[in-house]
Amino acid sequence: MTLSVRLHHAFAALTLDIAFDAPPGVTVLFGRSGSGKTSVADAVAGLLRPQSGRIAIGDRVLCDTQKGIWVPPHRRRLGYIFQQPRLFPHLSVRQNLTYGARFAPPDSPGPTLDAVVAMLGIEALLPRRPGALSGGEAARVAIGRALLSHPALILADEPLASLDAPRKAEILPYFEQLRDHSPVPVLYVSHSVTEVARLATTVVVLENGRVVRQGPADAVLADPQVTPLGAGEAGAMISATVRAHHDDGLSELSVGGLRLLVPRVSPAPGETLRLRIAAQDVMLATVRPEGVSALNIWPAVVTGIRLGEGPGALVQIEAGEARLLARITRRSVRALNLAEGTPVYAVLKAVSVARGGVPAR
Amino acid sequence: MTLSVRLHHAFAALTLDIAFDAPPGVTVLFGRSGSGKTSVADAVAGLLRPQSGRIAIGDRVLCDTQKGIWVPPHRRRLGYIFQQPRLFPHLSVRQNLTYGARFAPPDSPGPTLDAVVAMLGIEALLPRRPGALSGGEAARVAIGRALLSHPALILADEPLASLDAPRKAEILPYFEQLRDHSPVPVLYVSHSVTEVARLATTVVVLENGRVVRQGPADAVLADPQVTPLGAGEAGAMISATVRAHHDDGLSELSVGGLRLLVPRVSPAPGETLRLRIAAQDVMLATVRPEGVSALNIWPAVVTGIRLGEGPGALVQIEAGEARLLARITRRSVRALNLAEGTPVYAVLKAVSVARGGVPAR
Amino acid sequence: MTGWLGPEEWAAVALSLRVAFWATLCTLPLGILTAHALARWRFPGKHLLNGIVHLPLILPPVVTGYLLLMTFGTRAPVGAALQELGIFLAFRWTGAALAAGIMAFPLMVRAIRLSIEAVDPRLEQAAATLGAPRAWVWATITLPLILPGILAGAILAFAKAMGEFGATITFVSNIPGQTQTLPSAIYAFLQVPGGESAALRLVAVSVAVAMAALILSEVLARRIAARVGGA
Amino acid sequence: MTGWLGPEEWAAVALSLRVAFWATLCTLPLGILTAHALARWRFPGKHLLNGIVHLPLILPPVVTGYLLLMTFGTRAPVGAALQELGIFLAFRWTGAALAAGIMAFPLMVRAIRLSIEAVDPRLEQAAATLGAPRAWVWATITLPLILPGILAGAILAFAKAMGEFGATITFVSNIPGQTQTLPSAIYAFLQVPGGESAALRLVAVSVAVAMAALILSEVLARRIAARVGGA
Amino acid sequence: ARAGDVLVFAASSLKTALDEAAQAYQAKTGQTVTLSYAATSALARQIEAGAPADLFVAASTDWMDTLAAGSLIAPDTRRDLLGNALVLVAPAPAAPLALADLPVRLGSGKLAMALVDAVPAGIYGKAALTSLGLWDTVAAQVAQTDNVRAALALVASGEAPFGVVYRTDALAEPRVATVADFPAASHAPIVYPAAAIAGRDSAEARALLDWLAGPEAGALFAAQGFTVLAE
Ligand SMILES: Nc1ncnc2c1ncn2[C@@H]1O[C@H](COP(=O)(O)OP(=O)(O)OP(=O)(O)O)[C@@H](O)[C@H]1O
Ligand SMILES: Nc1ncnc2c1ncn2[C@@H]1O[C@H](COP(=O)(O)OP(=O)(O)OP(=O)(O)O)[C@@H](O)[C@H]1O
Ligand SMILES: [Mg+2]
Ligand SMILES: [Mg+2]
Repeated sequence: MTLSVRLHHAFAALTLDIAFDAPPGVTVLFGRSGSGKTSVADAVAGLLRPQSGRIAIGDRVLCDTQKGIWVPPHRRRLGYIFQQPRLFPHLSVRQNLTYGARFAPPDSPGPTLDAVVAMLGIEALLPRRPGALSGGEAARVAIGRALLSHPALILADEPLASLDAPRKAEILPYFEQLRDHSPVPVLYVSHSVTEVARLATTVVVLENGRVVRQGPADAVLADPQVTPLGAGEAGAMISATVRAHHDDGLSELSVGGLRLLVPRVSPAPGETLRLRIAAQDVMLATVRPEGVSALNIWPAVVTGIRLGEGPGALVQIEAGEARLLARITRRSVRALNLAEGTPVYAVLKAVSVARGGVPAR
Repeated sequence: MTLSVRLHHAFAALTLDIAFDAPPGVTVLFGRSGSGKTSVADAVAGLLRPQSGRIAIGDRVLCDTQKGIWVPPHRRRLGYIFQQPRLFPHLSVRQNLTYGARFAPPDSPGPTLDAVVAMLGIEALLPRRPGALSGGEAARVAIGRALLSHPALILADEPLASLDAPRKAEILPYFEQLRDHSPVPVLYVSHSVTEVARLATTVVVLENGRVVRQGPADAVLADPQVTPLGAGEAGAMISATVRAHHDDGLSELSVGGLRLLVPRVSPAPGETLRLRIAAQDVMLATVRPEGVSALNIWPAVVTGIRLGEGPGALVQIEAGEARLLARITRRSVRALNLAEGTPVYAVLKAVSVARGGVPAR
Repeated sequence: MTGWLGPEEWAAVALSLRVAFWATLCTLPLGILTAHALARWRFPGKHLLNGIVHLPLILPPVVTGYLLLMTFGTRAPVGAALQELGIFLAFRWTGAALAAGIMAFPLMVRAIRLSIEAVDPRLEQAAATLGAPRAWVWATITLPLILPGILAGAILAFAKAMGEFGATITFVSNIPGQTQTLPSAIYAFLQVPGGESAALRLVAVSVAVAMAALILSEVLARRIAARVGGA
Repeated sequence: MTGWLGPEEWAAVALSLRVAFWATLCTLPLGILTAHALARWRFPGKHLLNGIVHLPLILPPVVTGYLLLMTFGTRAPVGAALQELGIFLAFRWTGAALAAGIMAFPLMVRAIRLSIEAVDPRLEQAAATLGAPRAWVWATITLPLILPGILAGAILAFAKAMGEFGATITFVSNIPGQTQTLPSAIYAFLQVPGGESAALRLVAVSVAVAMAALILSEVLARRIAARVGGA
Repeated sequence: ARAGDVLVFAASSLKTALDEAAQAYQAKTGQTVTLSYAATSALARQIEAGAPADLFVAASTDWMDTLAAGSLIAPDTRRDLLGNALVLVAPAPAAPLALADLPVRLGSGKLAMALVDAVPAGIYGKAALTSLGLWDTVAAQVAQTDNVRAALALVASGEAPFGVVYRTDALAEPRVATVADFPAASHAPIVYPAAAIAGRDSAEARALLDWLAGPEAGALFAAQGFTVLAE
């Protein structure tokens, strides 16, 4: 089911003018602080009534100002993880978590209380009231509360921002699994490129209340034009098929015929998955390196070079069918005499591949 | 001035038992959600009255339960950036920002309103009330409000958690400058290793209300024992001296005699700085690689190998006087026949060195 | 008179308690509804409603008593209709409760309204996104959060009902054992020279009862606050 | 009588306004202080203070008036002492204001107390960490945030003061032009057969004044709410 | 009151009569007369507390006796000014009735009276019914009000089928009819004593008191249904 959002709404200081479609999977709303991400989520949730617009999930219209359709929030069947936790102060953590359960249709698919509590590590908090929870504890309870209402659409507004890295690493796979194995669309607001790269099926980039770029995650993230968002963020998304799982904890993937070794991934042999290869993690060599710790060395050819303002350069290469980005110095471009068409070797450390790695550094 | 904290306080679910000293500079409180970071900051601010303990800045005692000394919060002269913004809803953003100014001693050093507003990019928000600010906007105003009270001690509880990467990149240098050029000690709570690596003079690691590790940032972060905190987080801190700034945007540093090229850093030639080299960004080779884009290839020797549970291994090496960590696969350890004493080459991409890069990925 | 208080006086104490209790209890739902309407809804005539709610405060109690008599008397249309339904007010303790309830109404409404205005609507929104229909949100989120205000409103109303005199005596008069509340009895004693000491005994009883109710409400309020405040 | 209201009646209107205004204004600081103490402080005798505050609600107004007369009468010790200081209360409009203020006090305190209890102490903490001493925090953070409650308390007190009758007439009597407030005048008319229409006119004036005050307070409250609510 | 003005404290049931008399006196002499009406008990207590009244006209003798015992009135000025009679009223129109039939005619209805132990009209009424041998049969059905005017209103509104009120009240209320007169001997004489306050018995006050006891005022009072007692 596709979530389709068209809306226009003028605040005093910002005018929202939004149009995007979120296909099944995880659609990440990406953009700077104040660009309108939360407002879009509010409109989808029915907490902001746009001056004009239309919002629909599949053919279920939630809001159509022209036809005068307005579905109130409680009939939208969504799980909204708010930017601030908004826990109910008078209910215990357990009661907060189960608040939405009674409204979920009895046959609606979704996780159990035990599963969510275990994933979020909040067993010990269940009998407590939210008043004295730590920031991260409250954030986790808020995630659980939204998931346990078994929603037909999940809105997650920076759900992991206040969590530590190990905790993030425990929760992110849940969203991946939602994306891969559940029909529930997820609208996910995030500032973290790692999260975007790991989760996004679709990326919608907002700027000043407008959509400036939207599309499949690979396309948006592989585009060097996205660099303005932050130099460290360039990278490419590639699709890979699992070949085998080796005993030493590595998985062997095939990327358009090329072999890629990465730390163990969950899909079974034969299944495909998406990987993000950060431009910073790709090294180029004109001579095939020998005796190096990097396990993946691919023959490739340079297809484009983009020199930035600073000391860096972004080199686009093609290895087999995969297109990768490599961030190296201008000095190396000169030293290695790189130009369009130069044959090179792309060197990738197995531990650097983002998927299965740890999201935040 | 050194902040010295000794405190004992039992909550229903957690007992704090804390002792650490924060020398001038930035002391980062690091630890998982619910480990007691905010509670420690509250105690230093005077918002939590510990059951027993002593807190002092230099020889100014803020709290000493034995001697019955208790300085109320408003006489502690601190700037507390709370985990949740806590802006005053009835005051404009400008009034929020200037609220503490009148209580600062007239000669107290600190930034001007204009400087803070420019750094935080909140010019347009000044006349507004906080009610309808976005999450990141409110967080920025809260930072400004604390800084503008010209405090003698700054407490920052995850100040950048809800900000986008470019915004973080704009604000982080301000804290670096505080650390390097101001006598004001900063107690900084963060989950982000990038922030910790860039900012920390001292790191205090909390677990379940106890200090499990504390010391200079290089020592704590270079220690492989810190890995439990998250596989992606291993790395080493090294000290480097600036040799020269090259025209192509690279700076040449010297690390114990070895040459290191990195994207331009701000210190002038002759000055020293601290860098973090993530274990993931270090590649090892037994043969000196030729024709590679990596600019930094150091001869080194393996001084330790730690095999983890998974496919990875953490290799400690010494290059000149510098001790680095490299995260590679067990398979490579075997393939390259690495053992203690093996001479290797450490390959570092210039663009991978964290400092000067973009903090969050 | 036997013992400290005579039987008639005990009857007055018991009646006052009954009147105050029922006056508070029965007006509470309407008080909550009115407070909610004034705090949250927008409708034409809101100012009028607000004015009417405050009327018993503004009017001398005697006037309120007369108005009650003219509305709920046996010959008055509303009163007659109620009698058809088996609800008898005139010269009954029920009428005293009605008078006390009406006199206490503005106090109750204000207290509850203030608490409703203090509830963070974002919590109610959160509940709505979880699928809770409005009435359910109200019952499980709003209501528990305004309990301190409801309690404050109820205790104010109870205290007022214990002390109400002018409207009550005008409406249901003073029939010992049936409509003679404590304040009526106290008033009667004060009308005759030398009645002060007898009045004082009743005042003491009145104060003791109200004090007990107040302390009870404070203890309850503290519990509620602790529940909401966390820990 | 000239025109719609006679001069004596106009005097009663003017006096009632003056009494209600000053009663509200002068009790406001004490009301705020008391509310703050009850909401925030812990001290022995808190229950007692709470009880005393509610006393005027519990006691029949005649009793309150009687106690006032016993305390502040020209021959009573306190009243005599105050007279030495040039403060005359008995049988003056100032006494009417005192009576009205005391009767309205519990309503005012409750409203303000509820708002104080609704203030998020974390905001006050934030102000303290910025260096603001307690009194400054109170004046710049707490006070603005409880303004709606203060307004509610003040308007309740004003309305109550406009309608107060029993304690006033008992304490300062019913002297036209000096202590005859609207409710006293209404009462006097209602004591004689045929006085209803005159009473009704005064009731209308009373209601009109109170309504105007109510609407004004609602408008003000909405402004304050908009200021605090954001945008 | 300005020097030379005369301030009269008078029982509220005298309002109509005294207002007219005062107006006439003022028109004739130019002397300003101010009248403060309240319950006799309240006024008496105020005089005890030092009220600035010059003359006191009470509705019963007991409070005047109390003041006299306290030397608060100028003894030589005390006189019984007016008399009144007690009647049985029913909602108009109604046929006359023998008092002995009252219990039967009353049925299960209420007999409206002022407080029978506290307010003069009630005290007289109870005495009269007792001496007629009727009290014990009707006692349980007596609805007492805080003043005789409220009792009259209960009858006028049809709430109570019968009421015991003063003749003056019955005459002025068109909605009630007098159905029986109580024999003057059945109760203590109904008198309205008047006196000047000790120490305030100025020439002006004495002049007014004399005039009130004179034939001119007497005519006005008689027109209202009072018995003029003074010579
Ligand atoms: N007043 C309190 N009463 C009871 N427990 C408390 C109180 N304050 C904090 N705690 C508990 O103490 C623990 C530490 O809380 P604290 O807020 O210091 O954590 P934190 O390290 O800041 O976590 P986070 O990173 O999630 O913000 C938490 O489990 C919290 O629930
Ligand atoms: N109700 C409102 N009235 C006026 N302005 C508003 C309102 N709600 C949001 N805004 C403004 O619209 C802009 C977008 O707000 P929004 O909360 O959607 O930002 P965001 O993208 O979620 O930012 P962040 O990453 O900081 O949370 C902000 O500048 C905000 O101040
Ligand atoms: Mg947001
Ligand atoms: Mg915290």
